[in-house]
Amino acid sequence: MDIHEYQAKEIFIKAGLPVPPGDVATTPAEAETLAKELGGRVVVKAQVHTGGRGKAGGVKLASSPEEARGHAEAILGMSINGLTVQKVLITPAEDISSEAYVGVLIDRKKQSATFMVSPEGGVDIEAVAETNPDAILRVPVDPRYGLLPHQAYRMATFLYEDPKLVKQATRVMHQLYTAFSDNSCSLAEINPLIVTPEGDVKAIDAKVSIDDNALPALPEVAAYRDTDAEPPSETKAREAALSFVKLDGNVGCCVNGAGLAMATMDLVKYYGGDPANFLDIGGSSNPDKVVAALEIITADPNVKVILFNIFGGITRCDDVANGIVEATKRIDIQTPIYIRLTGTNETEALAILKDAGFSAYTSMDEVVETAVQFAAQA
Amino acid sequence: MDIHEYQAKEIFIKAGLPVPPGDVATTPAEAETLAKELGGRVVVKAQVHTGGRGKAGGVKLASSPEEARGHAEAILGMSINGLTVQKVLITPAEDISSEAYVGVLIDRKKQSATFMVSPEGGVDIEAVAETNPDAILRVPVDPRYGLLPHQAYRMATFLYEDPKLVKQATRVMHQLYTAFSDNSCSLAEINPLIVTPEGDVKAIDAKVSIDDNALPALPEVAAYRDTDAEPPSETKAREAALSFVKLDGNVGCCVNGAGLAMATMDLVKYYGGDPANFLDIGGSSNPDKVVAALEIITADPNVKVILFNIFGGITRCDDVANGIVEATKRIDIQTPIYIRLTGTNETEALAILKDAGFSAYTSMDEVVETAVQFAAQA
Amino acid sequence: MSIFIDTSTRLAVQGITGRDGSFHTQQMVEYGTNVVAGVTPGKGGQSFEAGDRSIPIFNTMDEAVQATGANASVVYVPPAFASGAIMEAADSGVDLVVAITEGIPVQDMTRAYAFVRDRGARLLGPNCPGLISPGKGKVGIIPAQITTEGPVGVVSRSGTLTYEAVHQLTEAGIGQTTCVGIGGDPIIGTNFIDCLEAFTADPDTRAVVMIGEIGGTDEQEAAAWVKANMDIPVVGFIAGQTAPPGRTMGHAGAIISGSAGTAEEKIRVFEENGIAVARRPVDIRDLIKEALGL
Amino acid sequence: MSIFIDTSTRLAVQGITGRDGSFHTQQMVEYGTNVVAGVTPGKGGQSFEAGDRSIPIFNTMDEAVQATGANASVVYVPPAFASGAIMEAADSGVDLVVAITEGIPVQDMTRAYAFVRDRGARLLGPNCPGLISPGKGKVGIIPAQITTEGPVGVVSRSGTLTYEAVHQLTEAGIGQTTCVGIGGDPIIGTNFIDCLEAFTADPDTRAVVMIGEIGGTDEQEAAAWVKANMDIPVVGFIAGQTAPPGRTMGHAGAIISGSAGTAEEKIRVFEENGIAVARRPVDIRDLIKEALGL
Repeated sequence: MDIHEYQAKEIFIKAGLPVPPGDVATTPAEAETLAKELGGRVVVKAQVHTGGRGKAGGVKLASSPEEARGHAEAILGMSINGLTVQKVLITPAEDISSEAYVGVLIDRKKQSATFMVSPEGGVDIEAVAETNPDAILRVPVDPRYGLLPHQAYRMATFLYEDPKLVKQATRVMHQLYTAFSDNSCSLAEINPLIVTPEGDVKAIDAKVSIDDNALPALPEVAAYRDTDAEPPSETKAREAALSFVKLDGNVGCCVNGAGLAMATMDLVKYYGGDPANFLDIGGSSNPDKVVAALEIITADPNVKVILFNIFGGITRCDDVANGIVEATKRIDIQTPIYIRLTGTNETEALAILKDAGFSAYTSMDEVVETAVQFAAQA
Repeated sequence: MDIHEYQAKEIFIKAGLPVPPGDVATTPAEAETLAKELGGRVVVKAQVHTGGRGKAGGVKLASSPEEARGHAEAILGMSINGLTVQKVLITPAEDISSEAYVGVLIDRKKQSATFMVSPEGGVDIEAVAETNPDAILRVPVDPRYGLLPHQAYRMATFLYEDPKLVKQATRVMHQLYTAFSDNSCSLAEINPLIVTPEGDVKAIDAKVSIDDNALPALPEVAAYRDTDAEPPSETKAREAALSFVKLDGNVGCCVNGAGLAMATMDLVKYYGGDPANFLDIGGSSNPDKVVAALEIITADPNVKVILFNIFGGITRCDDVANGIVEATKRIDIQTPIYIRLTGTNETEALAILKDAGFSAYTSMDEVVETAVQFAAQA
Repeated sequence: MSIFIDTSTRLAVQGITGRDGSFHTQQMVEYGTNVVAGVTPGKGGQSFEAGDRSIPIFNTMDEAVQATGANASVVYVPPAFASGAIMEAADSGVDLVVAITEGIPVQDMTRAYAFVRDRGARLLGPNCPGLISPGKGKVGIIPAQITTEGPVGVVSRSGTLTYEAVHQLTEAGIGQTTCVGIGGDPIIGTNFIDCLEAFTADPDTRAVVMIGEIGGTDEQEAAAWVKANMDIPVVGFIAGQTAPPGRTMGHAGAIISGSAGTAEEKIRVFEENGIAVARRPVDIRDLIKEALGL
Repeated sequence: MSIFIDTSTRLAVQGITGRDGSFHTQQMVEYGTNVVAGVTPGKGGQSFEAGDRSIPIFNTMDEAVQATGANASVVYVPPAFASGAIMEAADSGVDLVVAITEGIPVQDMTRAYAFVRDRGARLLGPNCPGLISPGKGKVGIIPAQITTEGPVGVVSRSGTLTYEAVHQLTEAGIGQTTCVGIGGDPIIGTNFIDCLEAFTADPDTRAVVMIGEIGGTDEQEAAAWVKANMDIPVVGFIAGQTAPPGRTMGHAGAIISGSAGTAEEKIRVFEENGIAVARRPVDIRDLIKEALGL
């Protein structure tokens, strides 16, 4: 789960990181008040779950509270990468001597949390990785020991020479790791970590993603979820414990298992169609999930046909069949449904569907090709 | 550092352990007030750093606030194992269905923290270990992983069969380990952990020792130190960073290194004398330490002779020599001093002592035998 | 032959009394897997009936191993307790721990996996379907009826997509030595190369199907390993050609970050290293036929 | 020969610019120890002058090892940073870490020692005087002038008591292969048995002096090991016959708890296992003379 910059800053402050003050505003008037309280120059920053805010005009410097109000007026309601800005962060404008990058993420290869630090901060770290890989130091953290003092120190000396900055940066590494561990982050990033002309190290931007699997155990962090910042279909899918990603095509897909779901989308494309979504109804499925899946898919006006592709392992085909039958009783589905079911309890499932007047396929290619053809003609 | 039961309870409460309420009183009137507030029957418990309180009459049950006042009157000022009781803990009297023992300590052999649990609680666990070793389960905790859920569960099932009690006890294990780790304990013990007739698991006694080496990093815990509860000579020794243990003999010993200090005491005994103390002036000694050491030793009226035995490694003999010269300038020492110095900077040290009019030995046996003979004649 | 499990496998089921654990224990026993113990804290002393078998239930893995000589375990416990169950299994001395549970917090897994390695056990998963050695036994949830004995090793990051591929092989009369689902989480205990190594050491495996997906670079590393170490043919498939970048496609590990981890890139590296790549799941069957000269 | 260190030892000094670190670096260099690097965070690039040697100082152990090929380190840093320094040393790839620092929190040490073991290095100490191989080199703080080359191995939990014993041996013309102080803390990296094993494997060591003290049962276990594994004579000494129970005698580990760990008990077990026990430090010399037939 991505959280907003202002929320990430709260997490950082709890971990002791040197974060400048600031607060969030939802109206231009609030922005002006906050700017007045902070005094001096401020930055008005759009709070949206997407990169490229700066380029889109979502980050503005204001020399006065009035100017801050004006910027907030322009930024609030702005659409960045399809997401509407509903909050702005007002924070003091810092003078900057140098910018560095510090991030922690889960590294699949090292099977552990790994730091990435670079003296080239304030820019896209992926770009640095491609153009100047030696400017990035990677330090894996052994989960049995956590971040060790000499690792933190080594990263700090990679960023700075001045012992006073090294000392501050060493502390920053430990604090960032604390924030990362205590909040089950999949990513915690400071970009940039700046040095002010006075020689203070400060984290002036904060980016944090939380491991979805950890949210049940972290109610305070889970409360950071901003459903206004995501499409309603994804909110609904999440609440039904479905994995769902909206796409632009017209073939609605409902599959069990992520790999098979992707392969189904790929096959739709292979046969000349366009998938309307990725949707994994998951393991241990129950009929309610299928109902929710159908509601989400049919809410998309682009969808011309619904394609079920179910291969039963932990998911039992009869559950899915019951779900389809149940769903068609509860909601009025005009869109034709093409069903392919095979695997665990396949026989029972086919019987249920037959009783309810559905016809079902057992070949994946056959069902996909037929559905795509129908969508093309519809 | 040993802390009082009521302080240990504070630590336990912070870690979430099920500890009954209660508070500490220094006067009988306070004890009565606290008993009134708690209501019902209470226990009045002497707060001293020694075992055997119960046998000594330092733990009493009171049915009324008035009775609590009376018990407090009797217990406050009482001497238990040479220590005067200055505080009593007032806590509700719990009905007890069963008593267990749960403790964590540092196990030298396992090189880690180790739990000891036994369904035979409320008694001396050392005695259980000797008479019925099978009634004790030992579970070492890998410092890389901390206490693991299955270890906590296994210990809980060793104590109880009823799943409801097992669940509570599993939680207790985790909480006790948290208390142990967060406070750098060398020992954290619940004896007894009781089950009430209602089926609640509660920690009704708390014993905690803190690793002295960790105190500089734990100011809140260090503040638990109760200097009233230890002899003034030990307070002074600690403040001067000396290791000191008072004994009953008349040969004051001042040695560098714990092993050599013990061997010197043993040699005093071997030659028919009796050591007045163990005193290790430690590594990296400086003259101030020697001054403090002499002040502590000469404050003991039993001491007839002072014996220095210094073998220089990290301690430089010239520092010790300077310290002795300095000390004899600062304080008036009537007791004769026998000095043996050898090792690092021995030549410089002997020169310093010679200049100051001292004579020094280089053989340990010679100096000890001479000092003991002097003490016998004095 | 087979990899990781065989007829000497003595399986303990952790979470045997839960919905999934009980259902799949029935299935495993039916298939002939030697399920010797169940573990559910608080239910020790009870037993689990599966067909004509009565499987004793224990409170802990230690007790299960001591009483039954279990040498492998499969984990069906809920995500909040699963990493603890995995460590418990490794601590009890079993050689193989298969973790089916989905939704285990990733940082819990980094610790649990380090623990399993320290104890010298093999972890498969989590969030995986387990494995099946047709005719010998199965551990996990792969539906046995889609498999049959034969010369093909199958390894996959996906669950149901594996079933699809295996099903089509079986329908074409091509059996499997072992089918392994390694799981789609960022932190997994057994990776492609571990399985490829095992298949290479198995004289009965004459071809391998390797099914990958977007995200990470495990497939690329496995492809390089194939080229350097394997003589038998490998057929590949990559799911997620239509997946948009930056979005998690169900599996926590299935996300294209930056330019790395796209299906195109993985397919390119597969082909570069001599792995025939199937465009559709059904093509896997045909490429294997070709590879085996059938 | 010698144990743990020899003329191929290339030593890095952690905390070289501190009071103790600088003093003892001078001493070590004077004695001929090959001190190749110093480490003090923030002082990288400077150098430390010792006699006619100019020893480069580095910010980190990694840099020190890379630049100088150091294969051992000695830790003189203050207690709050010492466990971190020990882990840094082990992580840098040196084989031997000698920790002189006194006062390291015990729970820090349980973690640090686990780390050193994981990295496959040997830790000596902490809170120990280090070791000296007369004529070859010394690591730590044992005063070199009291030692001389010869056939006796010395291992001890104590610092200055060891000097006492070694001094008397040397005065009697009996030299040492290596003198090792293992330290008196509850958690130490190298114990009696580790040293006895090494002495047993050293053909030049023809007798061993083992100096123990009250607390714990390490001496008892070592005694059993001696009986089972050693052919050369071992002379023992135990300090603390006059120590009262339940009081810590300077060393965190020197405390008699319950009936275990008394000097009487240790002396009894020594004698039971064929170890001649000296009653006074000076008797050590005489018993060794006897054992060597001098």
